[in-house]
Amino acid sequence: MTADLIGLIAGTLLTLLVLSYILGDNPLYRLALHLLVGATVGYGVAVTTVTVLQTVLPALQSDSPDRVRALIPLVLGILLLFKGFPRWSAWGNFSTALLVGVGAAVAMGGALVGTIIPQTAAVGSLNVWLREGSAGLINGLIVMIGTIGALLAFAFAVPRQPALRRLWNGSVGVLGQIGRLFLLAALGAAFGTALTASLTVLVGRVYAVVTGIQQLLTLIGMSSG
Amino acid sequence: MDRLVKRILPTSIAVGTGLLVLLGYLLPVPPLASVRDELIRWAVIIAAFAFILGFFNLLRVHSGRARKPGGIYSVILILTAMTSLVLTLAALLIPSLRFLGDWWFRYVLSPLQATVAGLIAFVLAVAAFRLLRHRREAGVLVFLVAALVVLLGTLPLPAPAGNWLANLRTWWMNVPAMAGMRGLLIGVGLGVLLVGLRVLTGSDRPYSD
Amino acid sequence: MIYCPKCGTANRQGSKFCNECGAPLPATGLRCPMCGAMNPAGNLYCDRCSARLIPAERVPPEEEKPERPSPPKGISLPSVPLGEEEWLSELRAEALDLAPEEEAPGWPGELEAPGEPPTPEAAIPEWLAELEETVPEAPPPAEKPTPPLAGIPVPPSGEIPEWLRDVEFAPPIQEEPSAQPPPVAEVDVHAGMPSASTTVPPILIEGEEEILSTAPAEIPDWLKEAPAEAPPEYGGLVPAEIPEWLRPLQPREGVAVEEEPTETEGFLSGLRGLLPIGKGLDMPATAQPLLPRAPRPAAVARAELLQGLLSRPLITPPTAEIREAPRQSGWVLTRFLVGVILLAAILLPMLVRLPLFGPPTAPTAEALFATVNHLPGNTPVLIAWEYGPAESDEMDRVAGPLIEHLLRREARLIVVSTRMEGPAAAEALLASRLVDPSERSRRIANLGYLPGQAAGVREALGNLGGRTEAMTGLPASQLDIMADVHSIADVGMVVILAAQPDDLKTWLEQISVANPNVPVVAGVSARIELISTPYLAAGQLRGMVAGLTGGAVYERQLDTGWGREYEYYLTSIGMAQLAIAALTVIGALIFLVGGRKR
Amino acid sequence: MTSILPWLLIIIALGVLLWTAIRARRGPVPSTRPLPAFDGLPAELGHSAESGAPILFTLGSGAVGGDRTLTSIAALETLEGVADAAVAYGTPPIVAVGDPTILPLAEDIFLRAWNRRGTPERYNPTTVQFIGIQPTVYAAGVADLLLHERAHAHVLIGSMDEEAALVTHAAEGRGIPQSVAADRLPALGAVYPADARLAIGEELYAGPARIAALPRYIRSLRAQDVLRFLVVFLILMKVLGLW
Repeated sequence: MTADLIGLIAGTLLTLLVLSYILGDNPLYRLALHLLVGATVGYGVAVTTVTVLQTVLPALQSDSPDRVRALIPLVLGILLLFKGFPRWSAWGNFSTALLVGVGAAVAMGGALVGTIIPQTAAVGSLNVWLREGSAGLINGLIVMIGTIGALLAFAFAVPRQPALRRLWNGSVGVLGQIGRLFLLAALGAAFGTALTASLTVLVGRVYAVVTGIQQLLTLIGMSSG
Repeated sequence: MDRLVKRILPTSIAVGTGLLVLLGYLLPVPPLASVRDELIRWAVIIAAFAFILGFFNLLRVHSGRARKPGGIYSVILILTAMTSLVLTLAALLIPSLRFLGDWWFRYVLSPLQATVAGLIAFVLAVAAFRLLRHRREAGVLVFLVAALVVLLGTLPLPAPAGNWLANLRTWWMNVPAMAGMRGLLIGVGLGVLLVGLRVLTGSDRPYSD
Repeated sequence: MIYCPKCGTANRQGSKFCNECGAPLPATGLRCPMCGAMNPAGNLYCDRCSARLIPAERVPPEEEKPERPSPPKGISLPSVPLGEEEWLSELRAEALDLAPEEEAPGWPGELEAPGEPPTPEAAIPEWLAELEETVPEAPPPAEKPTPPLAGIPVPPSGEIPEWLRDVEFAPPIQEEPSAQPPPVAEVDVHAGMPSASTTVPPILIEGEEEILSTAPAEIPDWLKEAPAEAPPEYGGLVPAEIPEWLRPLQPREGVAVEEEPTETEGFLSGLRGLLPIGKGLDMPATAQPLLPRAPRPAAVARAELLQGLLSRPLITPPTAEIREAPRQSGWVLTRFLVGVILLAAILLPMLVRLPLFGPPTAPTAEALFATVNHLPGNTPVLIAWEYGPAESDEMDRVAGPLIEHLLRREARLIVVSTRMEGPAAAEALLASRLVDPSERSRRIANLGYLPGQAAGVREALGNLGGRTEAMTGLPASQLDIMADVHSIADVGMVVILAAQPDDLKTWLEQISVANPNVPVVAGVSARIELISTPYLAAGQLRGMVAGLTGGAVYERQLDTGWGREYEYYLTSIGMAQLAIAALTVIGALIFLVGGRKR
Repeated sequence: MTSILPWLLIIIALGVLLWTAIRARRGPVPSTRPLPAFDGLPAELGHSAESGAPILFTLGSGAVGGDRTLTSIAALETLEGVADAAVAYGTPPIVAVGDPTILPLAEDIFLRAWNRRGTPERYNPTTVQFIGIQPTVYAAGVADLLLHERAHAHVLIGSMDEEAALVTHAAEGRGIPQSVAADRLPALGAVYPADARLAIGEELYAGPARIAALPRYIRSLRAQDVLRFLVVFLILMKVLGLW
């Protein structure tokens, strides 16, 4: 009970401190912020450490193949710690190299298999549009033009020969301009959704403060009366 | 030797592992797929060690800042980090002490994190107010309309205006915004693809000189 | 490496046009140290005065390394040969007419006078001037050679006084007299880390005897070779003119003479005291015999002072304060007002009841409710708990009713998360929604945190039984609610609670591979509704609760005690949204009418 | 068809890279369009050297080793593009990273830069700062840096979401000029209204080409453009039912 009471007070107080940023940056907010940074980092280090231990240690105790499989990353991980010392930093290159290599492949795989191809297919899937009849067809066409335009809006190359450049500006350029509008439509929507989502959180916090104070008051009332 | 350690070996590691993992994605047949997952698991374990690096970097930076004016915050940060580390470790390793970690998470970590996340709403509101101050292209109007439609479309306003707005919002989400989003996603995909190729062909070596 | 005169891009040797901006590139080559004529790269003798361009023992760089990336990546710093020759030639020029006034007292003056690499103060204006007329394409510093102190690696060529070279270009220096000085570019690119980390560069000037010993070898050099440039002034440079502070450093007769390199090739062959290109590098070897008798204390004092000046950081940050841009007009005010209005809009509904909004509508949520309603009892349901405290204020109200509904349907909840804080966040909500805590072990298994994104998910889906319960620490296989659940194949339904697009995508992809026919539903943040709807349309998702609105609708259908809270929330959010919409429009009008400030 | 498409894209990309590499020898290459977000950077660097206040780089929280690796790599390469000059001018930037795996890579950039300068001992281990793990916390931490450290300019390049608004807000309040390059929709939506030179989506991946301007970067932009048109072609084929 008391632990929860203290917690309630602490939580409400901290929330208030952070909320004070809305009225302007101030020492109380900074205090809360530094508390937060410290807390999250400590928490994160603890959780990752324990998770790794839980995954690696059993494997280390087990027999040969698993042990090797656990040992290599362990060694590379320890090598990575050399990055902390400029003199020996180079020994960590193996570990960073593996991270970069694997990460690059993961990202590429995701981009190819998960984004480029499915999205491309989705844009041009005529049959899906037709499910919703003529309206669907129109929407589908709009999406297609918008997507192509947005893609071309990013084109980096610019031909240098005047004639070519004129042609380019006439075709790719114009489509790009249209595409840019669609990009902004998406950005605006993203802005709106982000605002809605974070508003929900903000309201939640204000609500938490109000209820917290209410609870405290009732508790005080009980203790006094 | 020097070159070997600093350049050749790392490059071959990066390229080799990268190609293996990529193969695992492009033809996910049993041996390749499992190799891919194994390598990814390694990457996860190595990344965990990076947390230790990060932790010490944080301590170094803030112990340095602690001596400067306003250093009190850095001191607080270091102390909190230590506390959090100890409490969480205790909670995770010793079941009987779990309540400590839970308390810390529930009454300190959660409210703070959530409230900072809530601040985003505020800064976005300020940005919305000043939208036309900085952006003077015609497109900004599209952005403005989009933001308003999405914002008001979620409101359970009384019919008919409510329904009309809600439908408009749905359409906006599924057609114009969708088009822009897809263009963006595909484009980013292409960018990723090419940086990836540079890395996997060893022409970019962020991990060595 | 050729640097584009227009945009400064580093182009590979021999290209005719710039890779970046297509501008034609100058046929760069070596500038003749004697007559200053530009010679095509690879020339051995100057076309105009046929003076030797490249010392006999030095291979022209482009032959050593045909494929060289630009030494200093990025804002490409001046091309090496040009930079070197230019400031050196001007160094010689200055040296001539400035030598006399070295008599003048006052250290700084003396230091800068003999055209030694300008001190930062002298350096900055040069590129600053460039920066002013920066065109987007042109990274300014690319165009002018910046004096070495401003940080351009200058090749270790003999012309620079030895003591200066120690200060400047420590790593490139090679101890072997025979060894050829590597072109700096190469040092930068390859030796970059290795060389420096292995050969610890001499601390700026260790021990003054280095100066004392080396200076005599060098200073006279440029004084003596002056005639080669302009005979008339020779008179002005007789040793008598050597500034008083240099005199103690003057070599004794004989030593210096045998010191002087004698040119063996070219039409200058036989002449002495020519600029010993690259020769100067063998300083350490020749240094020993040169040690003069115990230096006079005065000399030592001066040398130390000289060191002091030289060993100062290359660029002393100017005292200029950062440009603390005047807070844009009314920034603080705007910020404050928006904040107050926002808070007011949020608080109002909590204080007074505003019957402002009709009941929320969310068809997808209703559909999902129906789906869950038909769930047979005791079904194992895998829950991907992809949100932490940062999102829990929204997501708890999205997930809450869904979880409670599942619990009412007597489902067994198996919780996993690829988020570090996921499991803890899950516990918090489950505790609030689970009526009877003693039920927990029979209803819920929290299998904790899955590191490794997609790979972690894949692994977990394949082997749920192999994990451990996060709260009790028991292996999942020993939990009775996991008795018949070993992998995704044994799961009756999957619920994805996602606040980030990637999480939803990852889970859907992995599940569609692992077990395509298990029904998947989702509770998502309003933020990713846009990204989630396509999955719903494609049928990958059987149902979805999106945002607080969806949660409220679900809650109303389920009719738990939480309705009131949702009402508060919705009204507050509604008010806040209206307020922000109004602010946006007002702001737009203000700035449209008022025009851009500043 | 769908299964060979990835290979097709990769092979074509490689082909273009090779072709442009050969072609780069002779004849001009079409220029790439300017990107204000990056093109202003060298000048800012000079001004920062002048004022003695560093530029603050926000590299986002995309873990290296995860599926956001390459965004962070592109950001790092852009940073490397300015590292040499920044080090030469004696005002190395402050680099704020949001994921520990980016930390060693970012530190290496400056180690190397100082080594190239020949003064490795001047490398300062607090140039790169690990701010926090959780994205929102990271953003708030960077915002605090911007508000209370001497920063001449702010460059946000990397993988973030709407929390980026916290950072740009702080920079705006401080009146610090800033460039923002983001590739994720939420971040873009959140920072678009801010007072910043913006690089949208894949423009982020053009950063190295605009800053470091190494031929290989420019070549890969070429390839990117070729693939772009290939994708457009694929879309049209799909519409016509040919795929």
